[in-house]
Amino acid sequence: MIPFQAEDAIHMTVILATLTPLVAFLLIMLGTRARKNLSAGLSLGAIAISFGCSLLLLARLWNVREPLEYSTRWVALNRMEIPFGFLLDPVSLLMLSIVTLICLLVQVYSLGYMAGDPGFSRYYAFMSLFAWAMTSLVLSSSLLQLFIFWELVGLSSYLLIGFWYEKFSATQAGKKAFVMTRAGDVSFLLGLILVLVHVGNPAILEMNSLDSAGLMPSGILTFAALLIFGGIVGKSAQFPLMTWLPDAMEGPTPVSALLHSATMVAAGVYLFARLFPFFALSPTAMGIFLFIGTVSMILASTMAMVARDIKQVWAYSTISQLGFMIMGLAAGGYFAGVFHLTTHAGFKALLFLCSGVFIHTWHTNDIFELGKGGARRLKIPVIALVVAAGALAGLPPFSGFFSKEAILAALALSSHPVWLAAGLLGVFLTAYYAFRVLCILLFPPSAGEEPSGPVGGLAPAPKGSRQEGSSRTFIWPLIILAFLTLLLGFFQGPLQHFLLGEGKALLVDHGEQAGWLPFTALFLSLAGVGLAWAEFGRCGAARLSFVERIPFLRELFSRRWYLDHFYHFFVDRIVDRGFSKLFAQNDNRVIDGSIEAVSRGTLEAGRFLAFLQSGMIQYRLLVSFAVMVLLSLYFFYRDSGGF
Amino acid sequence: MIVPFGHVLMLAGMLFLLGVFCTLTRRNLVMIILGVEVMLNAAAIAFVGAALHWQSLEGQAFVLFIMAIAATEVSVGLALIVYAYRRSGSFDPSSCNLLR
Amino acid sequence: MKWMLFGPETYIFLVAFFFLILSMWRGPHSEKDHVLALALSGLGVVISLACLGAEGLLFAGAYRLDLFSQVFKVALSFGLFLIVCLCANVEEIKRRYRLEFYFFLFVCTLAMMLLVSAQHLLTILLALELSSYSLYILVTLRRDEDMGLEAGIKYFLTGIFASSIMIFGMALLYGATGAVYLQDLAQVLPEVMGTPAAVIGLLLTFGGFFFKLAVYPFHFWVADTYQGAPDQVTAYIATASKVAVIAVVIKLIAAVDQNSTYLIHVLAVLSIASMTLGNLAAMVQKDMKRLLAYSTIAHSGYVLIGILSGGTAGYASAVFYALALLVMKFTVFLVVVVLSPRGKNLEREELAGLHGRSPLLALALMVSIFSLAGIPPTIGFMGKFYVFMGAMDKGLFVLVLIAMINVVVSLYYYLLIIKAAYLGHSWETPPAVHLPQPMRWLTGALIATMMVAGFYPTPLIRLSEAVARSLM
Amino acid sequence: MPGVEIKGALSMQIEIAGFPYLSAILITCVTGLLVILLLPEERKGEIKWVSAGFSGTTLLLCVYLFFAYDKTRGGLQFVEKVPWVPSLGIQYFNAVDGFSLPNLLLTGIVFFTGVLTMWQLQERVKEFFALYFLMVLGVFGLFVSMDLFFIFVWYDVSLFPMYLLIAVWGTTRKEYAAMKLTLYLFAGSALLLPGMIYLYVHSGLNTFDITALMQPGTFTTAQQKFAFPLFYVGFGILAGVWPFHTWSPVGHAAAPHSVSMVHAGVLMKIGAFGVLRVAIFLCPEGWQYWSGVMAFLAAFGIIYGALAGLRQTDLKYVIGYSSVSHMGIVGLGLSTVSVEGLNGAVFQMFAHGIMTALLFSAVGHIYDRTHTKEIGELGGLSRVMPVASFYFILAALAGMGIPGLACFWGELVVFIAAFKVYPVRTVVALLALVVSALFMLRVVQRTFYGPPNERYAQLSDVSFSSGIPRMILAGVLLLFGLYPALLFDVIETASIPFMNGLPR
Repeated sequence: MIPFQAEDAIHMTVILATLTPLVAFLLIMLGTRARKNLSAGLSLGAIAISFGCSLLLLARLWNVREPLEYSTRWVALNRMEIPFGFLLDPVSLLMLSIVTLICLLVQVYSLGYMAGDPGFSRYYAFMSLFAWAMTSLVLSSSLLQLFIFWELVGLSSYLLIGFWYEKFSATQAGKKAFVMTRAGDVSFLLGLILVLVHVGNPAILEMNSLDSAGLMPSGILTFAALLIFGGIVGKSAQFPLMTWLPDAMEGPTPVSALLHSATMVAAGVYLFARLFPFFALSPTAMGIFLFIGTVSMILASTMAMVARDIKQVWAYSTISQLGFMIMGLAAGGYFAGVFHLTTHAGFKALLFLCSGVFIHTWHTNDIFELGKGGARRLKIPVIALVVAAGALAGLPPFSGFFSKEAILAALALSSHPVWLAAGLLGVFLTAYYAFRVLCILLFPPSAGEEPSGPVGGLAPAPKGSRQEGSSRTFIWPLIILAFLTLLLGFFQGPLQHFLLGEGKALLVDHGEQAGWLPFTALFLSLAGVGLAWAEFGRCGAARLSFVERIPFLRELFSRRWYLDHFYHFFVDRIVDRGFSKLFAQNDNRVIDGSIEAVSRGTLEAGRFLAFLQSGMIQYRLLVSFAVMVLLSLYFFYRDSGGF
Repeated sequence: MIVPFGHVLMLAGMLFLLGVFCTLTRRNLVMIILGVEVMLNAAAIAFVGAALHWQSLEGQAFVLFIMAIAATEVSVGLALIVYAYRRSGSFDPSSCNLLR
Repeated sequence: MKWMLFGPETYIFLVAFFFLILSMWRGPHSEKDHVLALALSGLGVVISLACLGAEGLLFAGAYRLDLFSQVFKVALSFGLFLIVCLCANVEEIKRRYRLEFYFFLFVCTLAMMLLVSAQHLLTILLALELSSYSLYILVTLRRDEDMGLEAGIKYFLTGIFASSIMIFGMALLYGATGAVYLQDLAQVLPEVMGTPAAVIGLLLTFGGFFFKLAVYPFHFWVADTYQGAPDQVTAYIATASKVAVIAVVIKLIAAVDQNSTYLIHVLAVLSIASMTLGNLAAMVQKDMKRLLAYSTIAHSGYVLIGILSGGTAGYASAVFYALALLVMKFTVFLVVVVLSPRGKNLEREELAGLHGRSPLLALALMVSIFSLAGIPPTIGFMGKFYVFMGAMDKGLFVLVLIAMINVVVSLYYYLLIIKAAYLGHSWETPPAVHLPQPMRWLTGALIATMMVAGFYPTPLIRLSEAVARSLM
Repeated sequence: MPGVEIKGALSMQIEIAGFPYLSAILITCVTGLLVILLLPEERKGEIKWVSAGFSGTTLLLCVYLFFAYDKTRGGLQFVEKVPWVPSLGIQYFNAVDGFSLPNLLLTGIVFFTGVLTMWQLQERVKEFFALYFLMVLGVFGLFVSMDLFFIFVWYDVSLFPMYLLIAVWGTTRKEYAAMKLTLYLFAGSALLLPGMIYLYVHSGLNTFDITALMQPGTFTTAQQKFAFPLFYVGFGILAGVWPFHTWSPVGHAAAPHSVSMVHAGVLMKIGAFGVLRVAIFLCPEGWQYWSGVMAFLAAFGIIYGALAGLRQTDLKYVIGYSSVSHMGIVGLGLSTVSVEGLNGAVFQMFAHGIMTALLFSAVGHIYDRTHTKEIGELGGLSRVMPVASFYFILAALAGMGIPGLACFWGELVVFIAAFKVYPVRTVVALLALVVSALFMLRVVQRTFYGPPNERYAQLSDVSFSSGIPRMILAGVLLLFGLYPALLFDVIETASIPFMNGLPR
């Protein structure tokens, strides 16, 4: 470990990168809440500095192979030391750049999107808080520190989802998001404690250095890995803790773009990548991760197929893509997972931001209404949307194509072909639902042709708002992201080199890629696109998906496989009306009741005794005498050996 | 001593119990005081017997004082009872039930 | 010279005699009489204090003067003085009896003083009877004749019954041992402790004292008598009279207690019965004096714990407790006397709004009540603590535990009093209580005594220990 | 026989090192009390300023002590020893160590902020502050005392003013609550006193000096096993140990705000501290013997409090149950028989004290404005009083264990320590984290979020001056959340030597 040295330029840069958003947050909270422009300026400036620093770091350390670690003692307890520090290695640097970049873009975008909101300053404060927590999370050098920022990220997510706190559904969604991720976090904490108890100091590098295998029995190791994975499940909204993410779309759209698609939810996958060598020690655990990733991906895709809310579609898609990444990682494709994480951050943020433009313009989330409203007239957002959807569907030359291929290649090498089949199915479904949305938006039915759309179409948006919709703060982030989506795929080679280094292949040998795989995948994507076109795009299409023709499936999918019903049942019936009621009543009836009974009994006894006292004189004398006699008798009893 | 001390005690004890019995059972304030007088006399007999047993005069002195006490008791007690009778017109102890 | 040793008794006797003469000489004159009694009783305190160091034997050893007796004499004369302080306006006693009232008060105090010094069974008996008879009459003096009379009759009947039992017990004791001096008894008793006559005699003898102490099963008179007697008389019974009786019980038990487990068992049972009964019955009382009566029974139970623990520590704790009781009981009665409506008893609910009517009295009530409840830092807590220490030293853990549970139970009704004083809002707000300046000072001094002696009890504990040692 | 002669060679002489800061704290309280008593009732403003002045002085003294304590030396410092009742072995023995110091600081903070929180009080001001000072005097005394007798005395001194404080100035079912609370807590002391005297008698040392009594070998194992539960239950009642916790929600709900603050913030700590200082110090073997039961009760209390809190509809009840849950964490820490456990427990005492004081302070503000604590009647307060809401939400977040706020560290360290010893019980307790998040957020959502209620539309927010107490508390919460080492370093000066001194 290198101790802190003030003159260390890299170190200063790191501190600058993480701390400036915190400073911005504190300044806004303490001083500038009333002055909106200043708040936004502070926040933007901070994140810009942060982004600059991260680029600087990326450039400086592009060729440095050894991870750099800085840490200092923060809390030292008897046998436990909690260090605070930064770990700079390719994954964290890459992630840092993604996070700061998207943060910056989204904050710029928000300038327009959130303009006029009464909580404008608060919004930027929370954004800064998130930026601080996320960057610190990414750079954490120890698992405990990571956990701390993990929680803080969750907090900022809660605050941002419930940003419009007067809206019931928003606060409800925030609560749900926090509690569900909390459930995952508790599992994470348990795993952390387990590691801590056995290994001692949960520095990430040490955990990854494979010595932990020696320190922990393999059973415990698997158990710890699974528990930590619980945190990932919660944060990345994987099965079974997936339903909070669609609800989280109640937050402002830029928040969804930033937190709930590109960065925060990806933190789970990031943690997976971060601890990849550690997880890889337990094949059993990896198998389970693969399963959970697959289930999440398929489930979420099916849900996306029937959703009408544009943000919901992208939310399901996020879950599904995160599941896809986890599949890749769990199958051993370290690079594939991280690469998809990178590309996904770009195109998913783009998808949300584009949708945000539509939503901001027409004030509705319903894709059919947006389509009818004339979404296709907004040229730049539509083009960006097409680019992003193409990436999502895995069409070349967009970035998604390359990363998906990488993951599929990794899956192809996994133990069982079923995973690959599932992956391919996922590719098909993804392409289908992505283009379903696109087709609905771009090819609205002409009048009278609407079979199942909502009654009473939307009035065309006023000119002014459309003007606003294409204002610069909206457009530039879109353009930048679209270019990124276009280009990122071609940087696969350098990235792979950066992440893995030479001769450091992690588990999967990428040389033996099956030749038929890319073509199959591409074919499936195109099939999905074609199906979407056939059902929604072409003239005179029924605008009814094949799923919706089967009532059972439609119900199942649109009700999220009844997961929410289960949770509702669980919370309402078992926790609320079960244990909680039981305990509350236990307090009232059993504990307090018995105390009440004792006190009442005492009081009654007192009443009875007092009544006895008021007897006639001679009874009293009798009692006195009788007691004396009894006491004398006790003497004889005792004397005769009674005691 | 002709009569054994034990017999004297026995007599005293029986007399005492009789006094107690009278005190506890007779529903008449005067009889209660009488019962107590009997108890006192039982004590006096026991003292006399004990004085003889130990060949000391202190027991006799006790008896004298017990007589004095008994006299006081009767005077004070009767004063109270007569007063009470004048107010309530009864000697019944159960009429004393104002305080509770 | 020896007559100087007899100083306080002689003085009190002369004062009593003076009041007797005065009652025949002229009619009552309320205020003058009170000032006179106040001055004379105050002088009594001074004389008792002057005779504090007296030691010796009088009347052929039937009367013993030592630190023990002299301290209690000071306490008694002080108690008398305090009671006389309350007698500025004895509404409940007819004017024409006021002088007799003082006469009996002084006679009773004289008897008590004799009691604490008496060493001969006969002296003890006579002193006890003398004090009892004075009290029988004092109780009956109440203006509300039905109440006073009934209280008097009940007190009297229970009293004579108990005293005849005691006399019979003394006869048995005398028969079994042949000893009448306490010091002789102490020597002879161990040999005959196994015989029924001695043990039963002892038990029955204690009966008379238990009656005075208000210990179960001779406690029945307490509630009625307290309720029916004039407030000042009740206060006297509860404070000065109790102190003397505690002293004599300590003395008796110190003389006869030869670590007999039987005696300890009996005392423990009576102690538990007294506290439990007293505390439980007190919970449902509405009349303040009746409530305090039951609380007295409970306190007698606590004192018994100290007495039965034995040893210097045990007796010292009992002495401490007696002195503490004197102060705290008196303070409560001071409040009760001041607040009592004319000719009637004070109900608990009538305390309502006291904090507004007289903050000082409310504070005095609160401190004394907390002291009675045994909550630190008051003298009452220290007393309980001290008593429990002695008991624990004897290994009586369960007894201490039961006593503590009783303390919690008692807290309930004590808190109700405080609640009434501090919370209750009476419908028509009674006028503010006017307290003369000297009474204010007295009240303040009492509060200070209870707090200071509770927080820094060392001098008082030293005194109690010295007293207890002089007994052994 | 006690009281006859002094056995052993215990030094019974005056021993005061330097300026008696600890007595100065107590004397400040007493002086404040007397000054308040002497001021006439009508001069409410002066009474408040006097209270603020004296409580501020104690706070400064506490802060000074906290930083003046020599961490490298550790052990007992600022010792003041004066023989009090020599024949009974009672000493006026004050000292602080790493365990009491955080609590002392906590008391100072909560005391001062509590006075400021009650600034709006108009009814019977003089009596209120007099009783309040008396209560806090007891708390201070207990934390600094090293003499068993005085610990008991201070314990009761801190409790009995509570009756009037709740019964006179309280709100919901105040008389019932006051009576219940007082009897409950004194029932605890009914176990303490016998236990205390039991130890005194069996030590044979004729002293109540804890440092003398805690020497190994003073008590046999059987005696320790016997005495420990007495103290554990006796003090545990005050610490809200399940199943003796039901006084806590009722009492907290009924008490006036600053009393709730002191009560939940400090008095419950007295209970836990008593368990530590008396039960654990004097009966370490009993501690080890009973620790499993302690852990069970604590773990169950944690989840129980959280779940039972879920159904409450009164803001203060909710906080009361959360206190039960949080104090369970302290209990869990104490039950681990390890340095970490003690560290975490003491840290959690401090953190919970500040947090819950902040919660009550915020609720106090809301109640003063809206005159209701029913969650159902509130709603949308964020719009009307953003600052007040902010403080409440901050404290609620601390209660959920969000990192960056002090409670997180206490919980984390306790859970880590407990997991090593009682994995299953810890897992059960950890589930409560989810539940407590659920119920805290539920309260926040229903009270502060949602459309603003017209009834409260024209209510004023916290002004700067009346926000001071909350600002202090929030600041402390953040300070120790961001730099917990400040506190942990102090605690460790006590916990490590103590655990090292234990016979294993």
